[in-house]
Amino acid sequence: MASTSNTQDPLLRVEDLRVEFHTDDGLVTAVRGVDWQLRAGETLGVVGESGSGKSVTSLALMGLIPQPPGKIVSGRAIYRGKDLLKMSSKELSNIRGNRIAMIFQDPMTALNPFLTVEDQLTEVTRRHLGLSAKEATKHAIEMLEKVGIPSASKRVFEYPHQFSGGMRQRVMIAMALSCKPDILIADEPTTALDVTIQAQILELMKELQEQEGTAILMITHDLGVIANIAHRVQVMYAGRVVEKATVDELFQNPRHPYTLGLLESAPRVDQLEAELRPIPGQPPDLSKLPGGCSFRPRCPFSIANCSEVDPPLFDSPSGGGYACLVNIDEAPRHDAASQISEDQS
Amino acid sequence: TVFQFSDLPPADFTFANGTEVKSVDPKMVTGAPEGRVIEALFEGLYQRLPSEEDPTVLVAAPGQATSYELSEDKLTYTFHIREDSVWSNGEPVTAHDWVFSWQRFLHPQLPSEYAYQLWYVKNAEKYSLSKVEVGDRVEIELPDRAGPKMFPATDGNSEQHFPRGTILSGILKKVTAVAGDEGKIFEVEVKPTKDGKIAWDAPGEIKKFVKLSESDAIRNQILKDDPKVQPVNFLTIHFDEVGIKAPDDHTLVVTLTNPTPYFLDLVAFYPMHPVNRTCIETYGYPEWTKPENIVSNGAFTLEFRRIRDRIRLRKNPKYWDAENVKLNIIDVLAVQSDTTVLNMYMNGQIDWGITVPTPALPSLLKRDAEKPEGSQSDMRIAPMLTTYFYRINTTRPGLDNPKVRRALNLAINKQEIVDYVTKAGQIPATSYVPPGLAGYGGGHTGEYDPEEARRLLAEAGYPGGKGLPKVQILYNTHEGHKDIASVVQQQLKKNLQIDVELRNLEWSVFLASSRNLEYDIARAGWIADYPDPNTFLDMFVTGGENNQTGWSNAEYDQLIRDAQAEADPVKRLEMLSKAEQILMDEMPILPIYYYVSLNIVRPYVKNFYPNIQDLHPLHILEIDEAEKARIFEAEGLR
Amino acid sequence: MIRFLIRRAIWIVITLWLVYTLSFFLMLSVPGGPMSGERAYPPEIEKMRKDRFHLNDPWPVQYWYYLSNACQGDFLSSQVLNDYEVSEIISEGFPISATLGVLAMSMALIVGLSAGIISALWRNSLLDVFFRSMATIGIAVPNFVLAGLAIMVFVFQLKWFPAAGWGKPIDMVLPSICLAAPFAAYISRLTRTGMLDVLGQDYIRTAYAKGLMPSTVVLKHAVRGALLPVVSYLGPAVAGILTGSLVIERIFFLPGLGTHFIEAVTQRDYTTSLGIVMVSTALVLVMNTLVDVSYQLLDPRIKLK
Amino acid sequence: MKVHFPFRRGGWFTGESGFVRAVDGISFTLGEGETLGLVGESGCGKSTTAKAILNLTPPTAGEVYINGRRVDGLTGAAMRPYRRDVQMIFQDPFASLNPRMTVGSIIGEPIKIYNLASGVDRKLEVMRLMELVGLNPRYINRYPHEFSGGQRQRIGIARALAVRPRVILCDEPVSALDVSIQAQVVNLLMDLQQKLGLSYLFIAHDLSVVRHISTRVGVMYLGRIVEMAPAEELYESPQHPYTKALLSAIPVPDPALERTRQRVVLQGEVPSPDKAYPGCPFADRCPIVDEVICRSKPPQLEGSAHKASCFKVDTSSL
Amino acid sequence: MNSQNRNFEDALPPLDRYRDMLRDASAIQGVSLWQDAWRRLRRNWVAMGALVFLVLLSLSAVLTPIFPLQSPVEQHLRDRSFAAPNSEPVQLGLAELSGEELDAAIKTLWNDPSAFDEALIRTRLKMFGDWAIPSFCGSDHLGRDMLSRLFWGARVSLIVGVVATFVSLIIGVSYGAISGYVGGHVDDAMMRVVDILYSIPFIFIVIFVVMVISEPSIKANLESYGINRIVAFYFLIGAIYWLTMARVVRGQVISLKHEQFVDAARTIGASPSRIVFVHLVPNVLGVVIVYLTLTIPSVMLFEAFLSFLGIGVEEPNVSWGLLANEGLKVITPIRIYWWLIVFPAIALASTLYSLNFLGDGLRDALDPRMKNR
Ligand SMILES: Nc1ncnc2c1ncn2[C@@H]1O[C@H](COP(=O)(O)OP(=O)(O)OP(=O)(O)O)[C@@H](O)[C@H]1O
Ligand SMILES: Nc1ncnc2c1ncn2[C@@H]1O[C@H](COP(=O)(O)OP(=O)(O)OP(=O)(O)O)[C@@H](O)[C@H]1O
Ligand SMILES: [Mg+2]
Ligand SMILES: [Mg+2]
Repeated sequence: MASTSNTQDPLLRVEDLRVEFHTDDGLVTAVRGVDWQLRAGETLGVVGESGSGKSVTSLALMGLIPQPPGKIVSGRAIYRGKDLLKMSSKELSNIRGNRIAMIFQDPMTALNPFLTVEDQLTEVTRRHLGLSAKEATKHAIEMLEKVGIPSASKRVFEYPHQFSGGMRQRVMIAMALSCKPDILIADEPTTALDVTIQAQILELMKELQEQEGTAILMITHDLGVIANIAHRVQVMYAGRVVEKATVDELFQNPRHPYTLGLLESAPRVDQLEAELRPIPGQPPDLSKLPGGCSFRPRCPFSIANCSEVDPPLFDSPSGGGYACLVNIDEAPRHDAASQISEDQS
Repeated sequence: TVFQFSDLPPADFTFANGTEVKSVDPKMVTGAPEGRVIEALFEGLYQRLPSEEDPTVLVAAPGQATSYELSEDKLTYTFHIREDSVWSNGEPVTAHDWVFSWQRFLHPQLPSEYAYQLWYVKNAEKYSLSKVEVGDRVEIELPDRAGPKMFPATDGNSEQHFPRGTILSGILKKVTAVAGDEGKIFEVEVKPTKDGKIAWDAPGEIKKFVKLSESDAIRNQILKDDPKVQPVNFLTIHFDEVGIKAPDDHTLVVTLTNPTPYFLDLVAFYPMHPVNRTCIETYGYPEWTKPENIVSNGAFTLEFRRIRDRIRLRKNPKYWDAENVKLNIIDVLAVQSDTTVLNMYMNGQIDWGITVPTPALPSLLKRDAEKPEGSQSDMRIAPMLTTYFYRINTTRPGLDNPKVRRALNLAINKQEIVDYVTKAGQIPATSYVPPGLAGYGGGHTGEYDPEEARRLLAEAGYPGGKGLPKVQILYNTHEGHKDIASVVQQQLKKNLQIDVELRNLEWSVFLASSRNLEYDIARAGWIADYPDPNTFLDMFVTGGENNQTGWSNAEYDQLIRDAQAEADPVKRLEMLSKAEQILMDEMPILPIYYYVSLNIVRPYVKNFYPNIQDLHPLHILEIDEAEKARIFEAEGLR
Repeated sequence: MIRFLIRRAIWIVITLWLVYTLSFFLMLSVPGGPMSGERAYPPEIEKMRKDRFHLNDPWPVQYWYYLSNACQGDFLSSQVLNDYEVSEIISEGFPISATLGVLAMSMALIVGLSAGIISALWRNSLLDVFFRSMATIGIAVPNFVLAGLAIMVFVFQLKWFPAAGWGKPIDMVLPSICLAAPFAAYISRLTRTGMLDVLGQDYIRTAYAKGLMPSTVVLKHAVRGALLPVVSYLGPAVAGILTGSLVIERIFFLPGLGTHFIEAVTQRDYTTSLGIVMVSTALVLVMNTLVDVSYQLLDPRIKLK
Repeated sequence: MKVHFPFRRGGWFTGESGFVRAVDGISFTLGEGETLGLVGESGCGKSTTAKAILNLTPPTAGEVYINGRRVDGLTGAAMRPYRRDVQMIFQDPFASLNPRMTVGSIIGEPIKIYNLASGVDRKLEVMRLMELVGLNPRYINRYPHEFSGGQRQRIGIARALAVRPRVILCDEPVSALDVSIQAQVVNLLMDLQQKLGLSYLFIAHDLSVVRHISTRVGVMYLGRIVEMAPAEELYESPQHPYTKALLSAIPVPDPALERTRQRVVLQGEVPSPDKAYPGCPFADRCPIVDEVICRSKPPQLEGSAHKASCFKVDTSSL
Repeated sequence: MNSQNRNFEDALPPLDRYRDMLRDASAIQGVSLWQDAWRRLRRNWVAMGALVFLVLLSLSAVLTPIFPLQSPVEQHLRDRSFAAPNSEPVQLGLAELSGEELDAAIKTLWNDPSAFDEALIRTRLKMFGDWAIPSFCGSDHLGRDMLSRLFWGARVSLIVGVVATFVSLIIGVSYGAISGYVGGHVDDAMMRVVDILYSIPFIFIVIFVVMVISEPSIKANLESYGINRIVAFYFLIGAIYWLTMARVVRGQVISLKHEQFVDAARTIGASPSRIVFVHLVPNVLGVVIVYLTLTIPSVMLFEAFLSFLGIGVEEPNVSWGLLANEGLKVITPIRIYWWLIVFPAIALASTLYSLNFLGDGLRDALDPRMKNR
């Protein structure tokens, strides 16, 4: 992928985003002070474990956090000079689906089963582009053809359940791209799909990005997908960004023990590793975070200081950042595996 | 059309009639609600109207007959039919209408439930019940009826009472019992007809008949054994033999078996009202009763009927006394619930309700009492010729002892029941026949006397109630019956230490149980059919259908029989009094109280008088519009 | 679809026959008959009167006689209201009950749906709490008590409506409200849970993410899904309305099928009660079929078989 | 082996009926201490194969032998001793444990059923198993919902081990787990295999994991095994076009490699098994399809050598 | 077949190692889903209030005879007919009775109490003597104490609700479980039957059936089997309320049947009965309980409805439905004896209200979806 990332002004700048949920089990801080930028035409990948706050971050930008129980405690998300988080719902709805579009993980449930595909596609363009019914339908068919749905002019009048999973995800993409948005947020768009279909969808997204120049925020927990599509990557853990880097940098020279753990624990299809090195322990419970670095209990590099300081994001020489007190290339690695059985509670 | 609202104009007078009338055909019905409607539609020979002197007393007034003569032997009535009376279809009303109507009324194939009211007429009972003897003149109907709705003749009974099939007349020669006495073959010498008259003296042809009402198996057997036997719809005594004759258009001669002092009341009774022959023969039953078909001779015509909602009556302009009929449109509502009746009454939707909910009674009475002096009250309460009583199953051990029965009677505080349960001024009953029948002394039970009751019970061998089997009081499902029964239960328990159980049954089950003597004590009520003690007393003769107590007393039976044959009214009533005293001594029944009529009537309704038979002719009623406006104004009604 | 309807028709016929047979024999096993009156008659008369309705025949004969007539749509004449055929009673009563039922049903739907939707949208708001308490009261109070209280308040205190009777449209207001109340309550509960369920669905989030106005999202995307439980409740609701109208018609003196049925049963009017049972069963069956069909119309995923 | 699920559509009299060919004639053997990986897209019949082996879903046709004894079609008591030898662990760590039983009784249930130990001994045995799979034995009285996904999967493994099986059928044991946890479970499974000499039938759709754990790998497509080979061979030189496409579709966590990788992107969707394909079921999506040759069904694979079920690939040269 | 895998013995440490640990283990008790649900329910104060109310109500229904209430059947025609709520002191008038007379009086005043009730009544007489709670709720047309009738009515109403629901539970659960578990054609046929029954307007049939069982000969027949009318009544109502239960249970069983833990149980060789009773039933129970709390109200309403039609509970038994119906009859525009309708209505409504709230609370507490939200 040609490196289109340059130093132009960011399209979207997120600063100190912090989101809380008031649940039965107590206060859950799902996102704890996240900063990042998204530039036009680039793909920013977000990886992290389940529950690390990836989806919540993106939903917060779209103003889709269910309130209650959720609450955006602080933060700014500057898009074209305006803070998305402070916009009135009217302003926001003019941007949603128009300038910033989103696709979701599960194409099976993200489409309304009661409405035809045509209905769901045209309502976006009619709302944002003010197309007439006829134009909108024509546009919808064009979009479907673009995402590669055969005999689109016929299938557009069918219901979602008549489409297979991969096709539904294409419909979602078509819907998201209908108004030629600046930003496309893709929240694990391929997790629910088979690998062969995943490959199709990823190809499609890359193709469309090249054509339209859309910036993509790609959320996934599959490092392979990141390697395939992203230009820059940030790794999230327990509601924080623990490392950000360009994609090459991240895979070649991970600076955060969690990133390293992720890379070491995933087997690769292209080579046979002697042994997998799992990250010991369990992902943290966000309502009962330990003091200090939240990765410390699972970290093979932890030092005494780790339980006191929650490390800030240090700049890395390559322009990225990482939130760790130790230099993992040099630090000694202790065997955390024996802790497993003791730590579970 | 789903939304179907009627746009009927408002009626002049609306009343709640209790239940839906089962039919407007006088032949088909027995109930009081039906009576109110039929009385308005049809008019009999005589009618019962409030008397001039005392409007609470009903007297027989000329109706369709202007006058009558009674023969010396008190057996033959000759009625003179009004000449100016016409049916609503314009046909004149003649004596033949009665002959037709009463023949239809008695017709053996489907006699009216009330047919027995006409059995005082010579041979009427025989005709009705198809009782024939060898030598009788008989009529036979062949199964060749025609009509708009031809039912197969084997149907036994067609809904098509008239027109009839071919009628043969003849003299019964022989009756052969076959199939072990189950089936009968009738041999009849059928007489020829000459000039529309039957030649009784001419020689006839012997024919054999079997009735279609025999069971199929027997009849088929008979028909197979002897192909000459003819199946017929019915075979009964010839109607010429029945004491109902119309010598000319305006004379009706009725011959009775026994002197019957209340016969005039009977002919004023609604089942005896005439029906129009043309109408019935054109449409048949039930079509003729439809508002668009019906022909009537009363003060009102039937304009509209909606089932279990309303019957709309309209003044009959052809009625002979039409100028004295004040109301133009009357709505008869089939409201069942007391509470609804009162709600509608208070809301100005009805002008007359035939009953009120008991809980509201005291307040209603109080309301009337608080009205200014001299103003008409809403509640019109009057004693009625109706008794509330308990039947006792005299075949049950314990209860078969008259002393026990008397003890039960004395232990019931009837005053308490009328004061606290029925509350409308009902009179505690000390006899079976209610007071109010002129010249009748009647029998008498003792007054409430728990002491005496205990003594009697001990005498009967159950001191302190010990040894007496548990007694069950059976009543049909009704709030009032339940309350009375539970009061009685408590009183018997308190006074005699008798254990009493209550059991309610739904109406028709209740009837079946009483009839089959499947009870210990059962609630009952009897409404006089005519103002004479006989209507109460003749039911307790041995084996009477309405006896239902298993009680039998030869002396009583004899007295009733003698009284029926007695021509002297005074002597007759004495005999009946004596009979009642026997009844009251033996106590197969426990009289509880005499009913009162509980009409609630708006004060602006004129000419509404309470009376012991609770009869309120509609054609004399009148609305005082000014008064009505005033009252509605005062109560804020529309 | 056609095949579904044909299959359904066959089932309806079978069900009707079963119901007919069951009711017929239940009725036969109840002693007392339409002919019993307070006074007893001579046996000859009794027999003649019973013969008219074949009541003296052995039961297979009776059953066959009645069933074969019923199959031709003839329920014969009423055994108590002698002047009428059962079909006349039904055709007079049905429009009245239908009017009442349709009014009550539409009222229940309108009130129930709007209350439910409002409750769900403003969850835990004062309005929601209010609607929910009303709904619980609606479900918890027997409708005859409700009717009695309503008469006191609306008829005698406020003098808005007539106490009872049938004729003008205004007569139907109070009865249909009383009849509708429990159903409105139930529907509002169903709608509320349905709505909350749907609002939590992914596709609603999608709709918001598309930038649609909240009103569009609710009306176009959410309501339809929330309607499904309500639609499937309509079948039982029709049966319930039939049941409820027994009470309401009685209290408000409406000459509908409910009144006729209660009267017919208590008076042992076999023919009429059978006729009405058949009509109501058929009605419920047809309604259930309609519900299934409309379910399919609402939810394209459902294929009827 | 074949497993067909009959289904019916339409009316009583006129309905069409047919079969879901979930598993359509596959054969394989599994040796002592061996791990056979089974991969394929969703719905291709992997789980059904496992269930059929255990007779949870009776196979329509075919035979299952264990230690040379034919066991398919056995039910109830006859099946019991055999069940002890073959156990299964399931995909969903949330759904495969009865939420109303304690961990102790879940793991102890098979012990109870086979009367292997009772009373305190059973508890001790359970604790021993818990320790074996890396769970804290003190949590014997806890309920499944009090454990995380990886731990629950361990509970499932302990339950399977309780009867001392020789074979464990693993139906996607890690696909519901987070990447970081996956490795824990995979390591545990491999560990146990070494210690206890178990054989695995390892089902997954993640080819990377399969490669890591398996000695031999079979690739399934639409109820058939289209290629079967020792793991190394299969990944290094895939023969069947489907295998090739599958392998190339898997993104590798290496951006440099990703940029240069030659990818075979399959067209079309994963087909459904309720249609009967007269010819090669893969023909629709096959990049090297030949209209003529592929019109009939390619042969089923048997034996243990590297073979691909495709007309266009010459397997004899392998 | 050689099934013992010898490798295990080599790999596993000796059992005795764990004996100490076992003691620790018993200190760590997990929280079962039931406890979890109970904890959640306890936090829902509305549902808890409803539960407390219902428990108290049931207790008081069982113990009614021991409360110093007036007789529910004794009439005071003269002095207390339609008496408004008041606090005039009341004596039972049993003070000077003893022996047989007392027995007889108890029989009359409490209308042949069962042995259990009689024991309670005697205890009550010992405890409170002749004193009885005044007519705080007024009295009816026959002067019977409303408060006492409400208490005694609670018994019948609750029993009707509970017994009938129980009957429906038994029929519904077994029917639904069999249908769901066996599946296939059996399931098809069984659900067809349910569909048919669903389409029958039951009220019509019920009215017939009530009449049949009220018929003396049939009633006597039933009584010879120890079934009196009211029991038959419970069964009847239960027998028509099982349909939904059967559907609910069937749906649950079918979905559970395909759950992996059932497959897992089959894999380890659990017998079908073990699968049903150990694995399926406890998991179905939650839904069933929720549904029960919703069935009881509808059954009670149905009883009230039948009482309205005059074919429900019969005197001298009282039920709330019967009382409400009696109350309805005395609201006339001319005079409203409000206490006769208001108190039964409140009793009925608050009970049904509580049951509804409890049902809602239970659903929230038991529904795992709610948990994850
Ligand atoms: N509606 C909500 N109510 C309560 N907590 C929530 C809600 N939505 C998210 N959370 C919490 O916020 C945290 C972050 O969730 P998020 O969905 O962002 O995770 P994720 O990184 O997207 O994980 P996944 O990979 O599983 O999608 C989780 O711990 C979750 O429990
Ligand atoms: N009980 C059943 N009845 C009918 N069809 C079934 C049944 N079980 C499975 N199938 C069908 O058989 C096919 C194979 O299913 P199976 O579960 O074996 O697939 P799989 O390879 O395990 O897929 P996944 O990766 O999604 O688990 C699927 O199309 C499925 O729909
Ligand atoms: Mg997410
Ligand atoms: Mg599977």
